[in-house]
Amino acid sequence: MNPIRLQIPAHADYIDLVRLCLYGIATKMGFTYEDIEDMKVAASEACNNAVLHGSPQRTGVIDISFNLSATNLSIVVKDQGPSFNHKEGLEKAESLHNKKMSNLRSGGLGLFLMQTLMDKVEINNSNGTELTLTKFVTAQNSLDKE
Amino acid sequence: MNPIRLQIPAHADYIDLVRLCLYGIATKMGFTYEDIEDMKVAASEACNNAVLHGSPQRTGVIDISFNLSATNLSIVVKDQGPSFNHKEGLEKAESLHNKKMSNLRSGGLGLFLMQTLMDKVEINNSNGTELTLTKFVTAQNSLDKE
Amino acid sequence: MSSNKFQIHKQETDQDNVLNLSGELDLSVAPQFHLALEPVVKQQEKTLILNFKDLKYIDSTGIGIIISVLKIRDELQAPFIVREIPPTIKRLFDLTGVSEFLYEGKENEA
Amino acid sequence: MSSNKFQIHKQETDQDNVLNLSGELDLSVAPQFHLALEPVVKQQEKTLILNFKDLKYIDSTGIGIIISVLKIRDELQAPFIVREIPPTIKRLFDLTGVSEFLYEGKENEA
Ligand SMILES: Nc1ncnc2c1ncn2[C@@H]1O[C@H](COP(=O)(O)OP(=O)(O)O)[C@@H](O)[C@H]1O
Ligand SMILES: Nc1ncnc2c1ncn2[C@@H]1O[C@H](COP(=O)(O)OP(=O)(O)O)[C@@H](O)[C@H]1O
Repeated sequence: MNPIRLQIPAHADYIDLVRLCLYGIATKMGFTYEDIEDMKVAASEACNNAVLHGSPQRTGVIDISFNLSATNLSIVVKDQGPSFNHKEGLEKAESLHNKKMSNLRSGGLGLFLMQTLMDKVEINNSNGTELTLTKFVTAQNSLDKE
Repeated sequence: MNPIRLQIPAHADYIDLVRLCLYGIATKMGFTYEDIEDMKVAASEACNNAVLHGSPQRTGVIDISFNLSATNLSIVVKDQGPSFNHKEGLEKAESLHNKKMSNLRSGGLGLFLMQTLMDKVEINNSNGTELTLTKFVTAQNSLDKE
Repeated sequence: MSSNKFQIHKQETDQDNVLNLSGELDLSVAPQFHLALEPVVKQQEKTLILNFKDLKYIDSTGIGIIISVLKIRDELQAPFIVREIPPTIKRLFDLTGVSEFLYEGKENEA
Repeated sequence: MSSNKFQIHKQETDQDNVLNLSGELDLSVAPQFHLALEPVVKQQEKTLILNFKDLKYIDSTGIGIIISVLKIRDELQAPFIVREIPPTIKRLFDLTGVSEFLYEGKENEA
């Protein structure tokens, strides 16, 4: 099936539209409430990064596509910004567990949350940043076919 | 500002996503509840027609774009289907008022509703159908600038 | 897809067939509405009642189906009543003019 | 844009500064949250209380701001309490580990 595509200006004000669309799509697919909340946060983290790091002039756009299948939903978030060391970023992403107060940073939780909340996180950095977030529909709530 | 774009498969199942997005956008712009409800119906009518008349094989997609300005919202609904006599369609669109029961048809209210619920309806039929629905933000609820 | 966006709850008595509609009645659920109407729309001896109390959305798809019900009931000279129409939906019924053809019944009335 | 997606309701007593958060705390409203914190985050003599009861959404933007509050209050050795965290938000606090640094106070406790 054709994916559902959403394009928003690369500005924080429009990220809630991504959550709204995602909510509509994920509800249709039979995801649980908890899975939907997890995906909303993960997709927002990807969009936050696209706005903050992927749009140097904040004049660009962010392309989001939702790829539905019977078993999973893949959310692709694409910006036109500079590349970064995403392998290291994904590997080093970590929580605050076992840290000292003095070592806490107020940033750096985005990639960690995406990895924790989704089943799969892939980054393609060849031309802007293309981040793919995948979540499987769990057995008890799998897609009802029409 | 760049418009917000949404692309859905040309299938009735996805039209509610257009309403969801529209709701999010119109709320941000400060439209009243009643105006939002009106736009939801008008945009759905345009999408219904794109699905029913504008996608002969039902394999295509529908492109929706939301053009925001301080004074109005324009919703453009585009399909790749055949052209039709849209001038006549718009002019002849009418309600059921003063009709006899035996003359009622169960179709043909879409263009009428779009014209009644929106401030402006334009159709460009040069390449598929591109329908533009415009609603002005009324004075008392005009866009709060940041 | 299982979005449960539209539900029809049917109540049957000796006199009436009541369909209570809830959720969003749009193009995607038109087949579901047709299917629910099919066994009752031609039952002349019972009053057909559509209750709109919990309906959140309707457009020309749903209005078109109501018009087809109107015409069938009119031809059969069989009673057809609508009930508890929310303001946003009433507005669309008024604008399209379908209101003029609908008989709005109160609860406890058939 | 006026979406009122996030609101902060402030209550001030002799002992406490309470910020009641509601709606969606995301990147777009981070400046609004910073602005509300600014006059209270360095008041050592009062307990700073964040009440999350009506907060519907948070992500790393909001959690990052909470971490910065934690660090400022820790350095000042000033009391900081969080209250009534809804389950979906608690889950994110636990997953990120920020929970370990938060002191959850009950109502009637400062
Ligand atoms: N879309 C992107 N474009 C460019 N750099 C990015 C992008 N996403 C993430 N990064 C880089 O990866 C780092 C870690 O991201 P993240 O874990 O989300 O934390 P944060 O954004 O708070 O720093 C960012 O600081 C940034 O350098
Ligand atoms: N996107 C479209 N592509 C092709 N034809 C269209 C399109 N939209 C409308 N039409 C034509 O205009 C007619 C009137 O449309 P409308 O008033 O919405 O009523 P209905 O769709 O119920 O017939 C349709 O029957 C169709 O022939």
